[in-house]
Amino acid sequence: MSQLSKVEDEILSQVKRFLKHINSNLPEGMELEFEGFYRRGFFVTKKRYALIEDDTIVAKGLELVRRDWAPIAKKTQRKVLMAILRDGSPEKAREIIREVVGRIRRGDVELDDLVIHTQITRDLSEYKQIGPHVIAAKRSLEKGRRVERGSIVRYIIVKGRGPISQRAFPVEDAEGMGYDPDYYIENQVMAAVSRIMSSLGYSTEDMNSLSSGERQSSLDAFF
Amino acid sequence: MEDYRMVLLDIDYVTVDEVPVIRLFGKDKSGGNEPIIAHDRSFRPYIYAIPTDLDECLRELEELELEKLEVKEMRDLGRPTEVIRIEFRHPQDVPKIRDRIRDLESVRDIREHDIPFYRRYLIDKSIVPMEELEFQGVEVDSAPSVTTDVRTVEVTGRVQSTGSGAHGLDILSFDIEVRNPHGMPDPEKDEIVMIGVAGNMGYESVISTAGDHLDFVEVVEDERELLERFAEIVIDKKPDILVGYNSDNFDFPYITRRAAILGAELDLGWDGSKIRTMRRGFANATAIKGTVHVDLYPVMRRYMNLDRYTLERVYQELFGEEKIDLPGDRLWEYWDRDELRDELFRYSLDDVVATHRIAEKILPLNLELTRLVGQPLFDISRMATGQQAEWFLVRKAYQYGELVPNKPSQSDFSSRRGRRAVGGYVKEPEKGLHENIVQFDFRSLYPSIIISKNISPDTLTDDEESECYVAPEYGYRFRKSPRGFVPSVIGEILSERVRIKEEMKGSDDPMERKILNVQQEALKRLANTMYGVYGYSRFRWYSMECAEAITAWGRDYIKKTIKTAEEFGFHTVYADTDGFYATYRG
Amino acid sequence: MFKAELNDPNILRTSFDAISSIVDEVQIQLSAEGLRLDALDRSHITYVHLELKAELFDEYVCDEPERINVDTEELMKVLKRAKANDRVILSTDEGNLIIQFEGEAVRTFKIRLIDIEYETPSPPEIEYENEFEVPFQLLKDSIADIDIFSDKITFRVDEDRFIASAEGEFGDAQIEYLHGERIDKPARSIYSLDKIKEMLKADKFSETAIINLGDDMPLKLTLKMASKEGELSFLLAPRIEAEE
Amino acid sequence: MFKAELNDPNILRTSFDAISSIVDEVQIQLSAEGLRLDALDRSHITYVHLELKAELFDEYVCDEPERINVDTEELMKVLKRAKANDRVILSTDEGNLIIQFEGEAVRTFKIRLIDIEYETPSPPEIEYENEFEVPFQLLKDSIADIDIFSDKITFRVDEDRFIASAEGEFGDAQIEYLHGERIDKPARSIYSLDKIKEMLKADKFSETAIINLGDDMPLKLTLKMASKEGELSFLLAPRIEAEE
Amino acid sequence: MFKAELNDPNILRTSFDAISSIVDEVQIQLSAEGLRLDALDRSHITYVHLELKAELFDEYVCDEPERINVDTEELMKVLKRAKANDRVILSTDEGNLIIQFEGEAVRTFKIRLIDIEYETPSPPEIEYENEFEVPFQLLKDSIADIDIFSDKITFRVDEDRFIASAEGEFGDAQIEYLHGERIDKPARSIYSLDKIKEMLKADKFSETAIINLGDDMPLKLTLKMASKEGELSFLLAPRIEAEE
Ligand SMILES: [Mg+2]
Ligand SMILES: [Mg+2]
Repeated sequence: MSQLSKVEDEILSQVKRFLKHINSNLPEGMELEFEGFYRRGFFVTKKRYALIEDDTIVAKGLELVRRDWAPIAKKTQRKVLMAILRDGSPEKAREIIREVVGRIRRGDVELDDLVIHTQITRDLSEYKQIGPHVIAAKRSLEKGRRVERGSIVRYIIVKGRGPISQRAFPVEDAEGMGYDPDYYIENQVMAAVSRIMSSLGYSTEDMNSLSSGERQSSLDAFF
Repeated sequence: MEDYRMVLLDIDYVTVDEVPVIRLFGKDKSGGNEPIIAHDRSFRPYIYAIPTDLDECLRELEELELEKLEVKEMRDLGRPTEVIRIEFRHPQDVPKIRDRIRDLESVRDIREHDIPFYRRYLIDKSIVPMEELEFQGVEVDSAPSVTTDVRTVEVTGRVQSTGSGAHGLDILSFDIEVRNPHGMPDPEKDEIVMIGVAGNMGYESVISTAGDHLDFVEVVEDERELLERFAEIVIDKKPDILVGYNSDNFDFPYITRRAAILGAELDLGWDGSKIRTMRRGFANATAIKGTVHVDLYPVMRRYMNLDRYTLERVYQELFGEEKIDLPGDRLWEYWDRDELRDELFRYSLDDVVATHRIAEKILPLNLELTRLVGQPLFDISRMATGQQAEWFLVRKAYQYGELVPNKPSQSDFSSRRGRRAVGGYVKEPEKGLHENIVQFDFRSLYPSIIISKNISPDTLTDDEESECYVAPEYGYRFRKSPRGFVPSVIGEILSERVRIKEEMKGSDDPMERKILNVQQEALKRLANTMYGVYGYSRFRWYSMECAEAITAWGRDYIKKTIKTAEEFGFHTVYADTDGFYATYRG
Repeated sequence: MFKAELNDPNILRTSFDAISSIVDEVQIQLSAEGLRLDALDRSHITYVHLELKAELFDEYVCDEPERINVDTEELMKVLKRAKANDRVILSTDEGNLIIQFEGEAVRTFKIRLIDIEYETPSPPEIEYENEFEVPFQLLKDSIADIDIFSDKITFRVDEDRFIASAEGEFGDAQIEYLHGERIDKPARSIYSLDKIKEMLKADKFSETAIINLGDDMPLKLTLKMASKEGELSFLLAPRIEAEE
Repeated sequence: MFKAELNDPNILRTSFDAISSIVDEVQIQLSAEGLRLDALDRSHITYVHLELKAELFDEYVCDEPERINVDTEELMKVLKRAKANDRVILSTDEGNLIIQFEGEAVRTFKIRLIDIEYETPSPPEIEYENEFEVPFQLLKDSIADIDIFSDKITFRVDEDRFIASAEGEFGDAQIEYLHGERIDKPARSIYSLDKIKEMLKADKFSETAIINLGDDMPLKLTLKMASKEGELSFLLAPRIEAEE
Repeated sequence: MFKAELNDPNILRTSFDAISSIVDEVQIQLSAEGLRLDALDRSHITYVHLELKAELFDEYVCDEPERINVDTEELMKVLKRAKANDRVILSTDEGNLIIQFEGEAVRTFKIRLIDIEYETPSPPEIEYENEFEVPFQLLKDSIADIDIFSDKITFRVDEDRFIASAEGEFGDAQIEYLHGERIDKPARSIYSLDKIKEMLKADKFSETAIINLGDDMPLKLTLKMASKEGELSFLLAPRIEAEE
């Protein structure tokens, strides 16, 4: 930690030196300002980046939070960002993804981590777009539970054929039903992390091999 | 003869015995919040003529029997110019005669011929709406149509601002619900079943012909009575500001039409006048004399960047919570079915409460812009930011003795539209993970470029002998002195903002700090708008040369800064217009 | 002081065409013996090694060893500007790699060198039990054949044949070639098709490719100039099938 | 058991290039007489018929009739992989059409057959009063000429000339060709330019095209192999102009 | 009445290829002496002048002067349809420019003329102190060389050499050519690379380009037909650098 502070101190003193030099040559009223120091960061394109300041992640345009993500997607994304930004290890990020994908495939994830929360904002009969949360809410109604405008529906996507919407079940009814690994891997975990990984140079193919469970090895094992 | 004080809410003019009379609508906030209409008969409209031959011009103008001629020394894009100030008897004379004046052999051009009379008054008197005015006057009997609690005062002395801004304004929001079982609401056949009203005056209610078991519902006999009750509330409460959401294009036109069909009287104006809806470009604008009507929908479109601007969406964005939503095309079913109607009542009340909350949050900034730009809140809330900046400059031009350029002709406008200045410098980010990243930003890059390089249409020159700042890439030359008009104005704005921020730091009063913060925010918005105006096709001070020079210098400064940063060991990984991120490489 | 002249720019172009699709930046080591480059791609899947001996060049001077870091994309842009009859001259100055083409006109390009910490990778130590040669063009054709059905390719070698194959959702493809070499131990491994495509951009380096293959081991592909004065080789990590 | 061998893969390629731009899936009927295909595009505007006789093939075995349904896009991907000197061998197994190219290497492709109900369309019975021949390339050029101004083309034939023309917003185009044939009854009709483009992809099938034309009738375009061992023909519905 | 015939359509095509990338619409002046065109691009950066003398044409009739306004994009679409051995015939009728290609078939195109007020620009009066000739292809190559590093190009000429150069963020490029002409006063100026690219599309007009250059003055580029019967020239405004 003291080593880290030393680097930061050196950089910040150089920042001070640089700003003093540059501002002494700028016209009156114009000033270049120091806006922040970040231990690590990556940029995807303009207006899309993530930086870490202490243990706080500053992110822009990366769709880091979507209300229909399950806890396992949010947690994995958070861990991936920390592996990259705090630990400086994209390789560790890949291992995190591989490990989560493996647990999902083995049926090794608790239901609480797979629950998707969505709020019902209108009468169920008024939804034109019948999404999974609407199907799950209707199933709750059929079971006698009260569902009205403002209710939070908690559902999971179970195994089976057919559209995802049709496989949305209230979590209260899902005990014993198997969740759909492909849905949680592709639509939740990989959706949450793939943009981040691609910004670090991992190709679509690299990410596909992670989610398929088939592994593209690296040469590291052969050195 | 008495001294009067009132917060100026709105302004217009009427004609009495062929004389234009400026009407100032205000409330005595220091006293009993009494509404006052002040009449000022002393003001006359005028325009400027730029002569080719001064004496010949005066001679030709004499023959037109104008009210008054006066030679003045002014500046036209910085150059000293003798102009003739031509005063008219009545504002309606201006459009009739100005073309004849322009066509005179001895007249090179006419200026400031299209400034509305009431705006001219605000500019020349240096008063601004939503500030307290003081003047001497004589109270006279109000005309019979004026509502009984409104006092009418004839101004006898000078009208001036006390410098005190209005706070704690009375706000009332309203919203109508229509029963339309067959498609889009049609005022010819679909009735209004509810009008909700809510405000900071301790009033939250839904007026309807049903719902008497609900404590917030006020029951009336029929739709006509519903409309008249709404009018009664507005007249009785006399809010300073009446707000709606999409009320310019829907609620007020609908109410007006239904009232006409039903024979209901809707004389909401302080002077007994009716609701009046005018066309403004592609939109409508609905005015009520004395009560400032603000439609929050266009305000929110300007203020926020959202995918949709429904009331529900805006409310969620501002307050982080969802409000009640019902499907608009099926509201009539809620009205027709007893078991659903209560929900409709709650929805209607929720609409006006939400509208009021939005108003409380967003109006302070608009009030501050009203004071800055100096035009009525009714107009400011419907103006694009570029228009706000332009009217601000018109006011400043008067103070500086600078002639206001004319708006572009249709052909000028068309040829300008195709051109666009090159934007800021962007260095595409380097992919991958970077360590030890430093972020640098220029503070007010473009405004300070305008000021430091004296970028203005009046300083732009072809003169190779002048001492000039020369723009990179394009080679445009801007004289180093004197200070250009726009740079001077922006400089004032930035200085004032710094002063206010210092004052904020020194204040212990939370309310004062809040007020000062809104003020500096308004100045910031105005300054940010100002540097873009050179590129607006319709702008009076449009100058593609100035717009291109600003961004060219912007690119030059950030590129040079990045290069210097390299010498200090900072490698830029991403840059965008006025800032960059760099890693330190020692 | 470094200076190297060559009558034929194609060698440089074909080498760096492959290298630039694998790595963004490389360190080139200049010495009296010649020009050398070792690089590992960002994801550590492909390793590339290039060696161009001093004898390859018509004129070669390097009086003290030097390491230069170059952006491969910029380098390729310049090399693509060479004409068939141009003489190409490489040199360095403070901060630039200089490439000059002498033909009808003298065209000089300076590429900014990159100031980065660069740790040269060492090649992994791998023992292979078999080695065989295939025409380079056949390898390229096999990749294009398999590309229509799959994004991965299985390479197999047995005592008689080298086989490239793939199975996809819409079809299968298989290419068999009689290699006529001694293979002691049959081998089979799966590789990413995209990664192999990157390697096979070096098609003017040599007419044949030497392949070393082992069960689930990296693919080693070696291109040697007929004159022995240059060598370009690649290592590609295998794809490991999931346990079922 | 079905097996067909051919020294020249181009015939297959050029035929299916046109067919695949007209229909996504086709049923191919395999019999002792040869290979036959009839297909109607999704919007029922273009009809295509292909016949390749057993005699066309160097070796042809089909001991019992068979119908296979093939995705034309996948088939084209494979046929494009043929080399000039490859010998091509077609066969079927349970669930696949197998295409093998024998050259320097043996390259085997299996295309999944589609399991669908398929009703073979019958060609409409149309009597034409005239028939003439034009060079295939001239037809292609006419389409490209008209393409710059219009998306539809008018074909006319009279006793001396075949004329292709169009009028557009920015200009007009007209191509006249002296056909030197007997035309009993002049004819005129309008067709979609895009649809004709699809048909004209079969440009290696024959050097000339036989055209049958009638007033507001479908265009019939027939390509016959010089050897008579194969025929590819199209019917294209006219565009009917609205009554003015 | 206007009619002009030419055995070689390439002259027209190469001229208008350059012109159409500079201006959207041109006015062509037809007279007994020939065909003439002067145009200034929308942003007033590039001026183009074309002159094709009556003698250039195999047959030329213009019994009274005429001015036609043509959309250059539409004109280019038609000219691109010419074949190598076509004879091209230009004429006008009420509202159209007619272009006919006679070859295996007769192909007639009518391009709508534009009804606009058009003020023909006059060329600026510029005195140059020097003039030299360079191979056209060398100029094109220089542009492509500089394009990899910069979007602007510096042209310099001194007593021995013509030099094209640029400095970019990632590298520099410089092309030197010994012109072997008398240059009284060295000159240097900077131009937009994109604008020069537009001019250099006329590469079949002449094998060499005549260049006039002056310090921070417009570039004048002139292409003369070997037969003297046609001339195509351009003026390009310089880019002015800011004082440092
Ligand atoms: Mg509403
Ligand atoms: Mg409502």
